[in-house]
Parts: sequence; structure tokens; C-alpha cells
Amino acid sequence: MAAETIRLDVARYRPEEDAEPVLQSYEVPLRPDWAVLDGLAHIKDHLDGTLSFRWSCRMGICGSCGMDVDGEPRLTCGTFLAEYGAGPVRIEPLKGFPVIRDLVVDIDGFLAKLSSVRPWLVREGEEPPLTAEYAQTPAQLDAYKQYSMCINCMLCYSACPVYVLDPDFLGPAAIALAQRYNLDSRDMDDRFDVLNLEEAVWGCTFVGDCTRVCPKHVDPAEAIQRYKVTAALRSVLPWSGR
Amino acid sequence: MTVRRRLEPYLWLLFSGGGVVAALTLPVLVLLFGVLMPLGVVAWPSAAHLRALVDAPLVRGAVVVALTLCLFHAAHRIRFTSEELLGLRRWDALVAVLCYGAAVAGGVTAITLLF
Amino acid sequence: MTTARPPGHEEARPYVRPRDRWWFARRRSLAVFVLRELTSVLVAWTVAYLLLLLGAVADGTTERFAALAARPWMVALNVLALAATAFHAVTFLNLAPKATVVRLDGWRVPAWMIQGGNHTAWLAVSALLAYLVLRSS
Amino acid sequence: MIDVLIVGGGGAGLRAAIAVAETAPELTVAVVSKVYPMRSHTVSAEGGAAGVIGIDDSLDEHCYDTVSGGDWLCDQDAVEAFVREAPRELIQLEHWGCPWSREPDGRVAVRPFGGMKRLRTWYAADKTGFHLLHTLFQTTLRHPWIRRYDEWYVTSLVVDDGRVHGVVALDLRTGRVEAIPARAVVLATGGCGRVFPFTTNAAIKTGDGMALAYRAGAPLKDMEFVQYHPTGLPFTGILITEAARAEGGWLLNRDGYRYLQDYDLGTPTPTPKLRSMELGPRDRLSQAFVHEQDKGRTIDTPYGPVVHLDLRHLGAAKIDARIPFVRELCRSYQNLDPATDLIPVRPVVHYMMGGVHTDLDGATTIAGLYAAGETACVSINGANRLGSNSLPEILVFGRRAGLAAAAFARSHREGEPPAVRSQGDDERRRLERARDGSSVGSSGGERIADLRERMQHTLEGAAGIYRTGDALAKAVDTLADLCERAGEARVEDTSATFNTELITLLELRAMLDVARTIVACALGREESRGAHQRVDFPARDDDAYLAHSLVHRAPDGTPSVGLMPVTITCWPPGERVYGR
Ligand SMILES: Cc1cc2nc3c(=O)[nH]c(=O)nc-3n(C[C@H](O)[C@H](O)[C@H](O)COP(=O)(O)OP(=O)(O)OC[C@H]3O[C@@H](n4cnc5c(N)ncnc54)[C@H](O)[C@@H]3O)c2cc1C
Ligand code: SF4
Ligand code: F3S
Ligand code: FES
Repeated sequence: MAAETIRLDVARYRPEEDAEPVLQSYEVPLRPDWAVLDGLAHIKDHLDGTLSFRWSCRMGICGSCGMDVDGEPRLTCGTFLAEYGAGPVRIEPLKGFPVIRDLVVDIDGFLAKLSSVRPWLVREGEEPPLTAEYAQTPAQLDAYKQYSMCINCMLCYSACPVYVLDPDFLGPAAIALAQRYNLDSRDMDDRFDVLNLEEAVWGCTFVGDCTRVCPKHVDPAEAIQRYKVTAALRSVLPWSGR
Repeated sequence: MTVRRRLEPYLWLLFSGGGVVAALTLPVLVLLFGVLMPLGVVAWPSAAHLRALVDAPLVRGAVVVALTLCLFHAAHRIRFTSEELLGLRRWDALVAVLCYGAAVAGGVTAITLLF
Repeated sequence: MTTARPPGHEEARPYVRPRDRWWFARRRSLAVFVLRELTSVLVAWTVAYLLLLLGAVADGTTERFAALAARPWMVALNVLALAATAFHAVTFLNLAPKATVVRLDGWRVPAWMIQGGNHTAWLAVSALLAYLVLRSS
Repeated sequence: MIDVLIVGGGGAGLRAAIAVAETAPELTVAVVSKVYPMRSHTVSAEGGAAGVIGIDDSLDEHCYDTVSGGDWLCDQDAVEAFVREAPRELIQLEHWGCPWSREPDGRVAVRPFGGMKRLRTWYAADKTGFHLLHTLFQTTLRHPWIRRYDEWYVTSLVVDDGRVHGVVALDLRTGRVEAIPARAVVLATGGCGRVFPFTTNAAIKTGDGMALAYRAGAPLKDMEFVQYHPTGLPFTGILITEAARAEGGWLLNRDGYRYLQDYDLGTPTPTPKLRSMELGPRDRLSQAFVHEQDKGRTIDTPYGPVVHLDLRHLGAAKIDARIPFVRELCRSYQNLDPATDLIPVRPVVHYMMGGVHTDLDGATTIAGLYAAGETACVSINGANRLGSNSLPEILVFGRRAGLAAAAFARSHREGEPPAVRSQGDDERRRLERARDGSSVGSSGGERIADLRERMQHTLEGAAGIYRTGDALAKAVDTLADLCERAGEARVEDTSATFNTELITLLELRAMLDVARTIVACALGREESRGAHQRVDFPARDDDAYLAHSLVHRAPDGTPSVGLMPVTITCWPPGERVYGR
């Protein structure tokens, strides 16, 4: 085996036996190209088959492998062990979510939030035939493109103190998703009823950490502040539909 | 709840407006009146000059609006920060009344002083 | 689409972390955020201080006000207020481009330009105010 | 009782669900998926989706490219239906909000792709699959009556008297094993790249659906055809999309030489030429790599030999505009910048041409059971899939399977047979025993990961880019032995809550079943065609093997392979010509 190793302190929570998570330590090989996820897979395959965590694509696109690594929400497939020098590295489930088991958190609440913002193209009138696309220029595409990049990894929620204190807060990714459709030239809705709420955009105090931790540069903080302007203008100038 | 929902955009507008006014004006004013003049680095203007500055009703109005906006800005932030730091989310209605109430009181004080 | 979790599927209880009182001390960025928000207390103080000054001007008691203002603790407080309002100004003007995305002909005006514009305005307003206050004395 | 139950929340499964929800709102429809739908592997697809829209393009040309790309093993009636419906599906997706990249005038943009003679690949930068899947997922949210079983693992199909009656599934969250009765079932469980050690495929691509159908008695088809993609990053196997070559990337050997010109793929030109050089089909490019390796002209790395993909001449601006994800992946996972550095790449297992045998409507040989997507084999891909044909395939046939399943459910209204409950109960007992470790001494038994590694290396050795009869015959025995040992593998985890170790074991067993069919089919096909290259039979043999391999599970568990004719409509077998 490789001479160099690094210690991973991994949070374990087995609901049948533990009252709260406890850290368990494992030594794994330290290789320059190993991500934190490779370390966890090594544990599961060779040291302790009972460790549970989610992962799939290991290329930063499926959004399953978000965890709290040394206090920061990170995608573990894109975070290298070598970043942590001699270690140890503390790996915990994403903060702010109920823990189902070990590193697996409950994301059903998050999904309900996503669905609540009507994340689909809202059109009026009849569906056009499937012979031609709606026209959309590159500039119009650019207006929302960045907000369409969200992989639903929930790191931004974990980083947002408002969300962690108040789980009802609609939160960064869901609002960014709403803006993704609001700013799409093909969409005809402004989602005012679901966004102009205490628990929606007005709950955000612009901490900005959501944007700092987002691995896909979605910039949800910007999406929210922009909607605040939209909502405020719409309230003051009732005729300014969108 | 629905009342607060309808109020929220206005409160935010006041907060933002106040933030801009506070950013543009307050640093130079504290620098002059709070630091440089008391330390004697620059001399206090004469009482007459100061009175002349706020003599025009338009200027007085502007001063009242500016100060009130700044107070709203502070009230809004204090409301949320206290809730976040102390976990007072549940008491939001009360905190809000206290904070914005104080801002309104400050505005009224400004009016009585200037008019 | 809705999630199906049929009744009777009670799972073992998920663990919910208790509220973390010291959340703002866990990360530098959060500490900076809290500091930024707390500038508002000193913004409020600055307004109160200016109100006192206006009161003194109205009553003709500027002498007494000047004496109060020169007290060491008062100067210290105002130095703090200066730092806080300046910090407020920098952060507030820098964050403005987040809320206002300006597009010219499909081209998005970069954040630094908006920020630059904001800071120029700050400088201009400050110079104007200083000039008004100081011009004839 | 559910009318249409869809297993799989990837592109094929979600498209099927929407088709049912929109055309048959009176039916109940459910999607069961072992991961949340937006985590499905469709999310990783990068390059694009082919569909004829250009005025200088025609359906016939897309058909011809597909058929010749598939080395004439495609069923041509299926290809025609596919090519005809693909543009419609891509426009439908646009109407649902997919952010396709655009031309300055607002029309959808198309790019060239390997083996395609015209520009017909629609793309959303180089995250096409991501945008496609999220658009589909978000569109399903409009239909609250689509029921979702998120993170439920289907362990078996309930089949009674030649007809499917539902599935048995394990809820990861609670550990409960439930029978879910249904009138029709659509399998959309994706591919099985994980049977190989080095693959672009996500962890969840373990061939579950293929194994489910196969065990239930439905045959698999053309399992010997495994696609290698010529450009994967060493170590991780992360894919560098074909779009990188379509935009003008070059493949260089250790001498900086564009070696593809030595393998009858045309002559180098500075700008990309369709169906030529780097834009040849994947099988030929991957085979060329092996020859370079044999000649000692590849570069050695700790993760095996590589060649270089050169994008430097494209410049940072073009890379950022057209293939930004390539730059992001290289920077984050390989610590290099394609604008200034060469990218090390090697062929990597990417796609499964074979799958559950179905007709044009996704129907299998079991009544009420349908399959679509990578897990199915409608036979549009033949012996080698063309890049960017798979995303439209999952849409076209996802929809078709959904509609056919809905029609079946409508005409079969009888209630649930007792077999459903009893099979559910049996399965529950079986799985609980596996979990408690009472079926195996939990201290005895072998590690799941060790068995998996053995399987993967067996497959790579015997069923890689080049194959021999001897190696394949040996692999047949090795896999049979591994299968037996997997029956007694060790499960340490006794928890009911989110027991991923148990799932890993179930996946391993599925993969072993699939692996055995791959090896059996490869052994049976004594010719070389497309992605199946036999060193001992280097020529294509249309007389004996212009036919699909069809593999059934014999009662003793061994695979038994037969042949089935290929449907030819307009394009008789010819020579595959590239670069000319
Ligand atoms: C890196 C990469 C890039 C690609 N790029 C392109 C491209 O540019 N163009 C192109 O045309 N094609 C591309 N492909 C191929 C294409 O992405 C896939 O073939 C296609 O997405 C498969 O979709 P699917 O719906 O069949 O399966 P998947 O998206 O894999 O979905 C399978 C679903 O089945 C579920 N499932 C599996 N087993 C079970 C079980 N036992 N119980 C419950 N649920 C289960 C999973 O949870 C998942 O939801 C690419 C593939 C890869 C790997
Ligand atoms: S906005 Fe960014 S951090 Fe938040 S879920 Fe989306 S990708 Fe993740
Ligand atoms: S961190 Fe939270 S408070 Fe707002 S800016 Fe981001 S959502
Ligand atoms: S494993 Fe998919 S994002 Fe990390």
C-alpha cells in the first residue's frame, strides 16, 4: 500500500443506535489525484462497508455528493484530499438538513421548494405545432443562462444562515430557478405570488455565502437581489408587470 | 401575514434608499462634525453659517427625508440581524414594530427640530 | 410530480442538529457579514448625533454641543462611527451591481464599472457636502 | 393499483411519464428511481442530440449515417422511425424550455459530430444532457399526478403467466420491501458501463433493468456491442466530449502526429471535416488507439497509456463559448488548461449498444413490459452508436414506450393477481436475510468490492476493444464462478435505514448477470463488426452474422445465445467509408 496516508474523520449516524452523530476515524491512502469522494469510496470498499453516502457521476454534474468538508459545504467529487495537507479531514453531512443516516441528508423539503416556484415555461394561448422552435437570440439566452446551471447540490442552502435558522425560507437555489424562468424570453409569468413573500425573497438578508460556495457559479444571491428590485417596482408601479 | 407581505417591498425600498443615502453622506459628515471639528483639526463653522445652511425649507425637507431614510435603513438591518443573532424569528412582528417605530420617532424628532 | 411515501412507512427518526448559537463565528465570510450588518447600529447613532447637532443649531446652543463633542469618549465613539459608516459605504456600493444588472444592447455592463460609478458618486457627494459646510468659515 | 409504472427517472423514464400524463390523464403513472430523477446519468451527457433541421440535410442522410455507423446491424425500420421523430422531440423540448444554443437570428444552432455527414447535432453548450434532464424533470413537476418513488431500488419484476403485474422495490430510506402492483411497466434504467473498470458511466449504471428483464424471461439483444469512447481522462474516466473534436480538436500520438491518417480515416486538414479523421466513428478511433499502443507510439502514465487531445489552437475564447465544461473538467479534475496544455486521453467504456430486446414501441416479449433508453435495444444503434444519437433515442422511444404502456394499461383493467403479494413477501424475506447476514456468515463471505473488481478486470481482459475466443471462453467460467461467490458475499451493514451496502450487492449481482451475457454473445459472434472486433475473426461476415444476437437465460442460469435477422429496408450492407 502507498506509504502516505491521511486521516478522515467521518460523521456516523445510525438512527437505530445513535442519539446523535459521532466521528469515526479512518486512514486512507493520500494520492495526489484522489478527491474526498475517492477516500470515502476506499473506506466503503475496503475498510468499512457500513458507511453510507450518496454519489454518482463523480464529475460535478449530478449534484449528489455535497457534504460538509472541514466546515465548508463542498462537492466531494471535486475537492481533493491534497488540499488538506497532512489532514485530518472532517467530513460531515451538509448542515441545515435533517440527517437520515451517516452522510445522507433529507432533501424532500428542498424538492418541494423547487416545485413550488413553477419551474417550467408558462405560456398563454395554444401550444404551437412541433414544426418550429420559439426564436431566442443568443443575448436573450444569455439573460438567464447562468441561472439554468444549478445542479441542485444544495451547498448554497447549507451555507445560508437564514435557511439554517429557518427551514421555511424558500432559499437560494429555488429562487434562482424561478428567476431562470422569469428571465427566459419564452416565459410569460413572473412568479410574484410565490416570490414576494417573507419566506421567499424578503427573507434573504444578502449574506452572499450562497454565491461563494456555489460550485457552478449560479450566483443565487444576485438572482434574489434582482427579484427584490422587480418585486419592489411591481409593488410601487402596479402597471410594471415585469 | 398578508399585511406584512404587502409591506415588505416598501420596507425594502426604504432600506435600500436609506442605504444609499447613508453611504453617500454619513461618512463625510461624521468625519467633519464628529472627528475633525471636535479634535480641532478644522474649526467649527459659526452658528450663523450652520443655521444658514439649513435655512431654505427645501433643504430642511431634504435633511428630514435623508435622516429618516438612514434610520429606516438601520431599523431594517437591526430587525433582521437581531433575529438572526439571537434567534428571534418568532418574534418578528414585535421586533419589526420596535425597530420601524424607532425610525419613525426619529423622523418626527427631525421634523420638530427643523420646522 | 409528487413524492410518494405511502403511509406506514415511518422511517427511523432523522437527526436534526440543534441551533448553533455561534454560527457567525464559524466562517470568516459570516463574521464579515455580521459586522456589515452591525454597522447599522452606528449608522443609527450617527443620525442621532446629527439630530443633536441640528437641535443645538436650532436652540443656539452650539457651544455646549461642541464641548460635548470634544469629550474623549464621544470622539472615540465617532471615530468608530466613521469606520462603520465608511465600511457600510464600501460594502453597500460594491453590492449594488447584484441587484441592478444593466444590459446595453445585450451586453452586460460588468460589475466593476457599476461599482466604479458608485464610488465616484460617493466621492463627489462627499466633496460637495464638505464644501458646503466649510466654505465660508 | 398503478396503471403505468416507470422504472427509472432518467431522460427515457421522464419522457415516458410525461407522455402518459399528457395523453392519458385518467391513468395513474408512477416513476420509481434509485436516485432522485435529476441525478440520473442522462445529466452527464455533454455533446448534443441529433435531429435533422438544416435545409441542406435530409432524413435519408441521417438514416444512412446511422446505419453505416452501426455497421449495418441496425433495424432500418426502427432507424427510420427514430430519424423521423427526433426533430419533433427536440423541438418539443425547446417548447418546454430547454436552453438550446442559438444562432444570432434566434434559431437553434447545430454542430458537427462524429460519423455524421451534416451539421445536425443540437446542443446546449456542452451540458446538453444536463439541460435536457432538468428541463424534463421540471416539466414533470407540472403534473402533480405523476407519483414519484425517489430512492426506491427495484429488485425484481412480478411476472405471472407471461405477463407483468408490477415490481418489488426496496425503499432505501426505510429499508422496507414492497410489492408495487401495476398494469404496465416501463424499464428505463439506463446502461451498464460499470461492469468495466474504466468507464465514463456514473456509479448507478449497473445494468439493473437488463438483469430484471433477463431474469424474468425476456431476452437481451446484441450484448457484445460495447462502445468505447476514444477520449476519456485517465484515472477518473471522465469524458471529454466528442464536441471537442467537432469544434476542431486533434488527436496526437507521442510524436505529436495526427495518427488517425494511418488508419484509413482520411487526411488531416486544419479545420474539421465531417466523417473524416477526428470526426470518424468511435469504434474506429478507439481501435486506432490500440494499434498506436502496439506500435509503442502512445505515452505512458501511471494510469496506462494515453494519447493527446490538442485544443490549444482553438484559443480560450472559442473553448469558453462552445465547450466551457471541457475546460472546467480539465481544470478541476486534471489540473490543466486545454487552452494552453495538451489533454491526456485514452479510450474508455462509454455506452451499451445492446439491451432488452424490444419492438418499435418498446414492447418486450413479456406482455405489459416495455423498455426504452439505453437499457433497451430497439436496434437503432447496431454494432456502433453514433455520438448524439442516444439523447434523441431516449426521447423518441421513451415517448413511444410510454404511449404503448398506457394503451396496454387501458385495455387490461383486471385486478391484481395474488402472485403479486406473495412474490413481494418472498422477496422481502430473502432481502431481510441478506441484510441480517443470516443467509451468509457475515464474517465469512467475500468483500463485495473484491468480487466487483474481479468481474471488471475479467471483462476488460476478455471483452475489451479487441477480443479472442480463448479469452472469452475463459471469462465464461470465471464469471460463472464469481456469480456463485456473489451469492454468499459479505454484508456487514445490518441497518434498515439507507443501507447502501445491500444495494451494492444487488447491483453486483445484476452486473454479473449482464456481464455473462456480454461475454456469451461476444463468444458466439465469430466475426468483426463495429465495436465487436475478434482478433481470431478479423473480417465482417454478412453471410453468417448479419443478424442480432438474442440471449435468453437458461433454467440453470447460464446464458443461451441465438440469432435473429436484421430488418433491412433501403440500405443494403455496404462498406463503411470514412474520410473519403
Ligand atoms: C459522459 C457521457 C456523455 C454522453 N454524452 C452524450 C451525448 O452527447 N449525446 C448523446 O446522444 N448521448 C450521450 N451519452 C449517452 C446518453 O447520455 C445515455 O445513453 C442516456 O442518457 C441514457 O438515458 P436513460 O434514460 O436510458 O438512462 P439514465 O439516465 O441512466 O437513467 C436511468 C434511471 O434508472 C434508474 N434505475 C436504474 N436501476 C434502477 C433500479 N434497480 N431501481 C430503480 N431505478 C433504477 C436510475 O435511478 C435512473 O433514474 C453520454 C453518456 C455519458 C456516460
Ligand atoms: S445554486 Fe449552486 S450551490 Fe445552490 S444548489 Fe444550485 S448549483 Fe448548488
Ligand atoms: S446566503 Fe442566504 S441570506 Fe440570501 S444572499 Fe444567499 S440566500
Ligand atoms: S458525484 Fe455527481 S456531483 Fe459529485
